[in-house]
Amino acid sequence: MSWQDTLIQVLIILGASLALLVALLIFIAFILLADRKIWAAVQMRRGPNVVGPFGLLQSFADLLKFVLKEPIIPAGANKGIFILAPLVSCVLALSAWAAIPLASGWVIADLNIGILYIFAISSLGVYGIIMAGWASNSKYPFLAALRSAAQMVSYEVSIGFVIITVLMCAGSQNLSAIVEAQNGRLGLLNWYFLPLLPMFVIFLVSALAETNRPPFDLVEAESELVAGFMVEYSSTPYLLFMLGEYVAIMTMCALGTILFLGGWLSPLPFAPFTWVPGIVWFVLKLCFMFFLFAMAKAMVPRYRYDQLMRLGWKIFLPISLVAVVVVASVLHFTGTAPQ
Amino acid sequence: MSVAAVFFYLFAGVLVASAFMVISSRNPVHSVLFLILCFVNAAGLFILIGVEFLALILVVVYVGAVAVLFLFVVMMLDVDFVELRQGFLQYLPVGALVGVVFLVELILVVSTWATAPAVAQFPKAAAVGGAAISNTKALGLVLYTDYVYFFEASGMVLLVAMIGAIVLTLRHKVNVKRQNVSAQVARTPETAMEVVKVRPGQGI
Amino acid sequence: MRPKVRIMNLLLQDYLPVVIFIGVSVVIGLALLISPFIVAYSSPDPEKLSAYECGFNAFDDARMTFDVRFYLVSILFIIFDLEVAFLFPWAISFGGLGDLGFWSMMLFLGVLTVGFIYEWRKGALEWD
Amino acid sequence: MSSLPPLGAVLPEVTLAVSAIVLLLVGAIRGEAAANLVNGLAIAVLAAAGILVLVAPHTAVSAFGGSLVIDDFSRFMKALAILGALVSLILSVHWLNRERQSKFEYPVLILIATLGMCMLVSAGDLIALYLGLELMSLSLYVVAAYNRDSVRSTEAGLKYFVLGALSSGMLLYGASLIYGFTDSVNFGAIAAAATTPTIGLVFGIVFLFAGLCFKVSAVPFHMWTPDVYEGAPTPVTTFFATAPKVAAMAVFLRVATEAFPHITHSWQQIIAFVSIASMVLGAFAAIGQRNIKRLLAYSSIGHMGFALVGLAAATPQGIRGVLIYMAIYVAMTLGSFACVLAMRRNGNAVENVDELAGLARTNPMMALLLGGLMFSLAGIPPLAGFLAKYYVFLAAIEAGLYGLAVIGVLASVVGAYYYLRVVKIMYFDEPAEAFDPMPGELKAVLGLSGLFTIFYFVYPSPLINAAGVAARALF
Repeated sequence: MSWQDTLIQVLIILGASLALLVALLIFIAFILLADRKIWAAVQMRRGPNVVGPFGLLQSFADLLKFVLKEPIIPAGANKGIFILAPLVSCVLALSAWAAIPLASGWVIADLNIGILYIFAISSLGVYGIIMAGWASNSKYPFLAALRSAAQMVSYEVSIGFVIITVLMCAGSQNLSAIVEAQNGRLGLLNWYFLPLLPMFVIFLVSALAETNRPPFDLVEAESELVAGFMVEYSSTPYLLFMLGEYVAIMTMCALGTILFLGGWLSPLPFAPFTWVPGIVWFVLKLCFMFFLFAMAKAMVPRYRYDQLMRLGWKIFLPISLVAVVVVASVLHFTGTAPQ
Repeated sequence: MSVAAVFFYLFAGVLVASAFMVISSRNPVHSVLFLILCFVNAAGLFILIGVEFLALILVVVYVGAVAVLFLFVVMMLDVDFVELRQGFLQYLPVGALVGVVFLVELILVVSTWATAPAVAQFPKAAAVGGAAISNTKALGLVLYTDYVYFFEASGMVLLVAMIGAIVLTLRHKVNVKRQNVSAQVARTPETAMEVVKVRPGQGI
Repeated sequence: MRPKVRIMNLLLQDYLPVVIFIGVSVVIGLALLISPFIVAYSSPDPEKLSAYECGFNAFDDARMTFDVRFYLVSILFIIFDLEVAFLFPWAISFGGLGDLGFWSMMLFLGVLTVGFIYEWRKGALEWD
Repeated sequence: MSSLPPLGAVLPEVTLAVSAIVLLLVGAIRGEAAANLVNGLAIAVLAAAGILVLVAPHTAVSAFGGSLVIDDFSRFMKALAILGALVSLILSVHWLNRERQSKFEYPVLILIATLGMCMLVSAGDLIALYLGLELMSLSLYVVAAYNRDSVRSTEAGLKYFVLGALSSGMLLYGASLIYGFTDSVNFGAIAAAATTPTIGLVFGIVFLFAGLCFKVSAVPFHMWTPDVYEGAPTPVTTFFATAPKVAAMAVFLRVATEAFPHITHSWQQIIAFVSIASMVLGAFAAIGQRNIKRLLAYSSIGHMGFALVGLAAATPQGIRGVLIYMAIYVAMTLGSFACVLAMRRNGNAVENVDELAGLARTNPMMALLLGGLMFSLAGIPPLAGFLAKYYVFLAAIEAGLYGLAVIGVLASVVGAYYYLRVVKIMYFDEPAEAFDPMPGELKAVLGLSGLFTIFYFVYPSPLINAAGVAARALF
């Protein structure tokens, strides 16, 4: 391969990455709005409705506002880490998307072990919060960092076991292969959410805890910790945290879509539906997953910390561990394990 | 220079530099952060020699779990690190000696590299099964059958780690009210309530 | 040497995009991070720069020692994380492992389940 | 794909592993009240495992693709290690109950450590060696810091852990160098590839041996020994002084003779140096010690030096000498620690050597046996300790290592001073208050060990023959 070829290849990847990131960020702008609108609708309010038609441009106005705010770095903070924390948080969340296939072949890097890559990236998400909590040198962020580290770490184990059950059914760690393994004549009945329904539920709830979403948002529980680890942040550093949080939520939605809802596959495997491009199905499923997240936020009261830990360690961990054994036994003794 | 070589020198250079920063930075939190950088670059080197599974496991386990614990410890322990460093200089000669020994050794090892014929055959071990099969799968095919002894032994090591962690750290607080969820759920109106007829002027 | 070089290139082709993607996201993040320092209005003030408290100055350093339980949770997490790490290669290859591969993992999980029961009974999983 | 390995040959290991897990479960379900039950069961299990080792057929078996080797050598050393673990567990029951430190985790950890020792003794490649070593060490780190309310015990655990982790790192570094230069982890394959001592290989050996020296507490890596012996609860120290030493010494012998038989001269000098340094330091540093546990720590450093003299000879006679030495060392150490455990006054443990003053009058039997043990540790003929030294020095002289033998004899003369000082304190000093009465199991262990060391010379051949058979399995 000559260097010109390499250069062209690099430029193509660069373009694709930029396109994906911009698309993702714009999508998240609307997802943010949707979050607020759903929340408002459940409480019989209108939600943002001033900027643009139906408030559609609200998120862009917010972006502008954040950029024009004064960035404050507290005097007692460790400046380097204080600034680094939001960047780490946001970049880590974004980088998971390099391995997520949006449709057949639509992926920046089709890794052999894509699922492990995403698992690894999501296990790093805790760093942004710990760094912010410590660097702020203030009580509330510090407590929030502690809480969040223990919380994220606790639920990661269950997510790991849930992923294992899917891998056993699919026999591959490649995300595209996992989607293809759910392809069959029965359409949506072939997807893993049906045989692995308890795992899907555990995944959903753990994903809420892993991304610090309500009802597990103890990290920023405003009645106890003001705003948690973000108390001392303002302007775009704060924005980057918010962005990172929502990107992580979308990553979890995408992961759920790929693992349990057949990724880009059409739910009904016959003619008019299979003409629809895969990306459309993927985005629709993503929106469905996020709708579940948003409804959980709107409807479920916040957990207490000991309840949260109990749920993670004493309920989800044993259930998912048993599920690994059950799924393995079924596959092994019926001889249906993928070779 | 190929792309792989560029990345090799990038990862190796950053790895060595951050390893140096781990021991030389004044703030222990910075040390741990540089240690994390070390791990990540080591993972990069793993990818360059073709063992992507180990690379990502390094990230998951060391960066995602072990380093979190390190960070916990150094961030949250209320230790005056400046004071701790006072004793640093008196160990410097010993440390320097060990360092020199390692350096000499590395030079010797590198200089005799070519004289060890076995080393040239090394890649056969790195690529079990060739490119047709992913190396996670290649690992899985031998780890649980041919190397079952080591596998179960590591299970025992993990069990000891669990016991050790609990024996050494777990303390039971007294005077803490704990929630007994099953007892709460099992409550029925019959067990929880008592209907008492109160006559006027008498109380209960 | 042939197979090694091929694998290396294959892997590089897989991972080069990841590196580039991360690079692009760093650029976007940095752009966002730096922009307010350039464009935003700024008037520093000692009150703004002090740590958030309920109307008084902080009594002491915010970093304090805390319950050993947090350490315990993260140690237990490391152990279970390793368990998951051991499960990954098994999960994708166990179709070809036969009975020995299946039962060796069941034994491994059994040993760790005993450890889990031990933790549970000792009350290490309770939070108070 | 390999089928299921032969489980019959590894029955002792399987017994230990399964019963450790079951006992943990019993303890977890029955709670703290189960401590004594679990203790008793663990003692029974160790006895059963020891019997299983002894009655196993005398054939060499290699399981799991050569990772686990069962031969006469491993049988001998396993029996010895299990004996050490068994007796130290018996000795600990009373002490732990008195100090209110009885927990069911303790016997479980001892069982798992013993399992690690068995794996270590039987290790046929570097990976099995490392895993066995870690399984053993990890359990030992925990039991060293077992009394977590005592600053000394936690400090001992921490020191042992930090230095132990460092030594494991060195061992791994050495092992990876050896793997890099020989392209194999199996001892037999390493021996086939390591025909000439390339410099990288020699460095690998140095680092591997450094890690092993730490575990046997031989001199440049002995620093942890006195502190850990002193800080750890005394029953734990008893355990530390016996079983792990045997296991580490066993793997030391096996690696040296099975993996590097063609390049003997390049590691012989290392062993000779370590051996001389340990003997000399053990002899001189013990002189100033007042704490009996520290004294015994330096004593054990010196004894490891003497044992390594046999390895330095690198002949079957030398290895036989080491095996005899280790067997007698274990017997003497268990007896001495039974005395240390019996040093309780008004319910409190005392550890100063001067507390033994006038023991001859307050407890003449204990004084007599302890005196015998001290004479034996010093190597006074015709006691067992003398014969142990005799066989290793003989092997060294036969191998032409005259200097080593001479230094060894000189070091044992110096060492005799502090052992005899203990005897002098017991017999010629003003009597202190009597100790609390000695529990029965301590009496039994002290009696057996004392009688063994004093009357061993009457009928030495069974041990010597067994050691000879075991040593030949390595060549």
